[in-house]
Amino acid sequence: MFKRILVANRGEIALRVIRACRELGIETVAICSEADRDASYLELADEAICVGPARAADSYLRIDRVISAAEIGNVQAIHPGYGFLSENSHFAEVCRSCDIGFIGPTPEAMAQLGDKNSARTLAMKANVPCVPGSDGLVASEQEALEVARKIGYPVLLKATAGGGGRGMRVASNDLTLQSAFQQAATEAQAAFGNAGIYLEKYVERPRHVEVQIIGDMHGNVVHLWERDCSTQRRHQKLIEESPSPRLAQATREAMCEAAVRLAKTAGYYSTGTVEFIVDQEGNFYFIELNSRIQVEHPVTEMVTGIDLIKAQIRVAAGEPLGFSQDDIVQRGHAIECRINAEDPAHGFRPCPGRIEKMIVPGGFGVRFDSHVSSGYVVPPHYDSLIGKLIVHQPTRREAIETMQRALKELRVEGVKTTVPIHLEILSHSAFHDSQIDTTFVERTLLG
Amino acid sequence: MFKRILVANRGEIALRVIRACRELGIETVAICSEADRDASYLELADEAICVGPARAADSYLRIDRVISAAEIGNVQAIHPGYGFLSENSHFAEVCRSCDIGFIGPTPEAMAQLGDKNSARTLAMKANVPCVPGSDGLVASEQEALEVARKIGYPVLLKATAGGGGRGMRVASNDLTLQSAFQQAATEAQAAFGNAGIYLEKYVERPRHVEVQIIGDMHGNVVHLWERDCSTQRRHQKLIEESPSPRLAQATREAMCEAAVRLAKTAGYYSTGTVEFIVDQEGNFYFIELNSRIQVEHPVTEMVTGIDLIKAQIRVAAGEPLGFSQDDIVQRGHAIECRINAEDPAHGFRPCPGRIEKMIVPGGFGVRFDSHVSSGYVVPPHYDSLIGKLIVHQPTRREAIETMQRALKELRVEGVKTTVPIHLEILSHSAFHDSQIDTTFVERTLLG
Amino acid sequence: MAVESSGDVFDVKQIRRLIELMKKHDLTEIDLKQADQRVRIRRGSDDEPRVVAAPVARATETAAAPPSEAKADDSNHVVITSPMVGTFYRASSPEASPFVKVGDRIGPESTVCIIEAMKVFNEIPSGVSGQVVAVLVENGAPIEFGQPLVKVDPGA
Amino acid sequence: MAVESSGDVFDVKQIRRLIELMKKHDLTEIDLKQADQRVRIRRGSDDEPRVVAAPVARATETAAAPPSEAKADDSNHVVITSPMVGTFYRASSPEASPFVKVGDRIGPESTVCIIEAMKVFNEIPSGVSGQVVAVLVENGAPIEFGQPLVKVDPGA
Repeated sequence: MFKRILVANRGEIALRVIRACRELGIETVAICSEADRDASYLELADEAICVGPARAADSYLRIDRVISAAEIGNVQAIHPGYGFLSENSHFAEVCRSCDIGFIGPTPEAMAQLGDKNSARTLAMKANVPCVPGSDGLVASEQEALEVARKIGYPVLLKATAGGGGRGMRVASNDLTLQSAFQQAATEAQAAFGNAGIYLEKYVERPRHVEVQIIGDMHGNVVHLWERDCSTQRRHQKLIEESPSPRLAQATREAMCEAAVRLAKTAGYYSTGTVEFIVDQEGNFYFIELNSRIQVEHPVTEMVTGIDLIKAQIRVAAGEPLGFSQDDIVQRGHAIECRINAEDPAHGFRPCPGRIEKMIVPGGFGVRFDSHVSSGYVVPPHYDSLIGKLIVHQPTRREAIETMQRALKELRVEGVKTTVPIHLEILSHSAFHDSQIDTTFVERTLLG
Repeated sequence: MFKRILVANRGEIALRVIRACRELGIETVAICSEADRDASYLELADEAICVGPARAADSYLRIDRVISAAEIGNVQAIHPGYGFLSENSHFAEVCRSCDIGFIGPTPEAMAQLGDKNSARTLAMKANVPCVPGSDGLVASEQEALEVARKIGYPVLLKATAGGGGRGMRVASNDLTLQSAFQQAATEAQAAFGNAGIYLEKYVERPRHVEVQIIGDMHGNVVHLWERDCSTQRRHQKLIEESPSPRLAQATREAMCEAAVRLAKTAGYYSTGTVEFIVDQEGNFYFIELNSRIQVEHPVTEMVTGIDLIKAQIRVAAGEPLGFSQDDIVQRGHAIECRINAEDPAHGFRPCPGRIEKMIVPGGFGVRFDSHVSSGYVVPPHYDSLIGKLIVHQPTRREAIETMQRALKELRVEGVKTTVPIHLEILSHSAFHDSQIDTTFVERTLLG
Repeated sequence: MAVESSGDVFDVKQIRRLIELMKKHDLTEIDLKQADQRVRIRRGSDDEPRVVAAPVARATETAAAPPSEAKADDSNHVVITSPMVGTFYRASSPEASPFVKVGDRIGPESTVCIIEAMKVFNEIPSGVSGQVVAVLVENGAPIEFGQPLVKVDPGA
Repeated sequence: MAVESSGDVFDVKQIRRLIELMKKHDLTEIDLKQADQRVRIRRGSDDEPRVVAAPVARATETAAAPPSEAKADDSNHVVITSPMVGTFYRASSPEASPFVKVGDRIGPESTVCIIEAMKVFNEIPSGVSGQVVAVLVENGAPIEFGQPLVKVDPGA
């Protein structure tokens, strides 16, 4: 097992890793930017090394400085957390070339899964359902029509070089497809200098369901069941829960097995998340595999009782998993709300500043993961997550009730938070009835 | 179900009850003394009524004022918490005569179990092992010798009117018994005006193991397994855990069944705790039944996943238990440390005052029940408990590791706390090996 | 809260409340005077040249100056508070006239109200002599321990 | 709490609480008077002449005491900080003499040390001209971003 590791991240996930290490008896070296220098969670690390100024590109994202910190910190491995360098396969390669352990999968697996096309190819090889679509680019309107008729309408036209919704068009019949194809190609050419267009089935009102997996270096891969992250605002997850409500048990099992097949096919170890969308008929389609720990991992920890960060560190040190698929049972229902320093009344704009006072909720079934306490200053340079409130109860209904009372207990003075929107969602009948898809928040609450 | 209840207590247990009620959708009226008027947890109640000055005898213990508060607060029932009026059967009777629900057992069951002699008689009737001893008072030295020879040395002489160790003597053979008998009787006469002495088997280095039970008004009684509270200082519990380590499974089951038998025999409902001592050979003996919720109830909640306060309120409202014995499984290992505002370096003297800053531990497997936050003033009038730190992990070893890291995370500035003694105990090899009895702390750490 | 502003200017709780008001309404200064009591709080940066002596001098002057009639009276009032929890009644029965009303002269033994607690009707004696300035609670209202009931001017 | 309104102006706990309130809420002044008792606290930079009552004057004088000579000089020094994370070397090799030592005159282009990061040896230029007053890091020590390395007196 490692004796000393570098925590190459900040905020709550840095604290989460430090906590796991303290329990495992592993010393930690934290990195920080100048903006985070005074954060109290750094006191829980054995050492803290400032790697640069506030701007992430000059500190947390600087591979050379992070590696230098690992060298002067004399660590055996680096935990990348989420975000920043966590899915940078080049960084994982540099670690390997410097003979520093990377607490994550191999750079090869990361690279392969990080590319949309190769990931899709892998998924098909592993017999994991993907959204039906064209086999690569569609060269002409005529080809688009043929594909669309084959997979059925509505279809989505996407620019191969695209992103952020630009160059995307939905078509629900031949007529709209014909006009959409030209528009999309023109827009893509203008925006990205690449008119390449591909086509896939458009899934209406999908649910976002993801499967937590973990594998070791000895070929064992297991899943830890699913999380439902359909409660989103502009593709940002707000609330995550496990189990996914209204998911047929057969679908749940099929998805989880598909996730494990994919990971095995990719030669994947460490923790990972296989993301799917589920359509209104209960069909599920692979989207991507995130080769890191996720923000919402505690939801899975609550229902399975397994500490994912500890397990992730253990397998990175070469230990076998230590549990088999049969050991992993989903017990009760867990919900997580992301508490962000944002102002829901003003378009969720970030609300950095000094937290004058914070009173944290507690009691039965409540877990609060946060690096923040009274007096903490939320820096304007990073994401606005100031805490994750997680509850665990025997039933979903009780979990909602506990989350509501815990949100009302949480007191944050000095900055605005997302607590009001969470309370609004949790009291909505559609949430109670689990009639949630990824468009719910914008459709119902912010429309 | 109740719509509105009075919380007739203060501090963390008042907050605990308020939390449960908020989840159940029950309104709460809190009482407070003048000393607690500004405590922030009162803001979580729907109403707070000041019932008297700081001194508990003039506020929290004043039955007339508590009942008046219930009347002007327009509540249907009173939750007494622990301590204060919680085991006062007269108070329960007054509630009944005023047609206010009492969230606890019947006054009759309380009275019967509150009296040492009738409780012992009940236990014997229920075939629950009691510490072998004289059948009531021993009239003469000769009789004492006969009983002692029958039950075997060492024996303990106790004043029937006694308390606090006065009038107590241990005798390990006939010779010491003869002199001890006269001394004990003389001392008892002088101290209590009653020379009555009884005799029981002296259990050396006992472990304190208690069984959590709950019953409803429909005759159902179940146990929620045991807690080990052997880590004590001067009969004050410091650390509680579940399961009890090194307890043979057959013994565990026999104790738990005995506890249920006793409760059924007593016509008991609500939550209760049956306390036993376990000798070095694994024999267990009934001590008493506490007819209330206990400080350490969260330990049981963690391993069983059952919210005891909610369950207690439900059965008080006449609802059936809603779970059977088979539903109650002990999962993993839970430990609780009582965080008191006391100074371990100076004989654990209470350390009231203003808590300038408090940072609360969090993360996987950690629960913190506390009414305290930065700026809270610990009043000098009540017990010094400022929080309960509870951890839950798959194994005892992991639970200890999590507790250690959580204790180190907890920051309380302004008052001294019991955190250092907890860290000392948790790092002691005897604690790791579960070689703990009720004399451990004084014998090993404070000697 | 009127209840808790007991008239002790050194009451930190009260000061805290004043500061919250200042912050909420963005006040830079609060200056409260009553008889020989004074509370003055200033906040925020203050760049204007100021003869600091002046306000202080004023303060001392104020203290020495004779306070306004009404306020001066006020500070000398005695507030009778509830010794128990219960329901407040101004009269012995719905038909009867109130025990006291504003302007009445009362002695220490005078009953000022009845508090019903647990079906027992407790007559609350004044404890002071003087003139009733205000009755602070509505008939039939629930009251908690320590709640102000009646204000008396002992000097009148 | 009785503690908080003791009426004793010399109650240190109470004063501490007031000061905390001032700091927390950015107050510049609190002035409390009651009968013959008075508590007045002012804080923050204040360049104005202060003619106030005796105890207050004493308090403010202390706060405004001029800094010592040494410290004034100190503030004119320029501290060269590390632009990266790595290992600090005073010389280009174990045998070579240090790039700079105390007393040396240096220019902006002068190399003051080498920082090794990821096997690359980076020469760190001074950036200022002046006289080296202190070398703040031991040879071979690990250094973080922004860590002070060398102190220079640009006026010397």
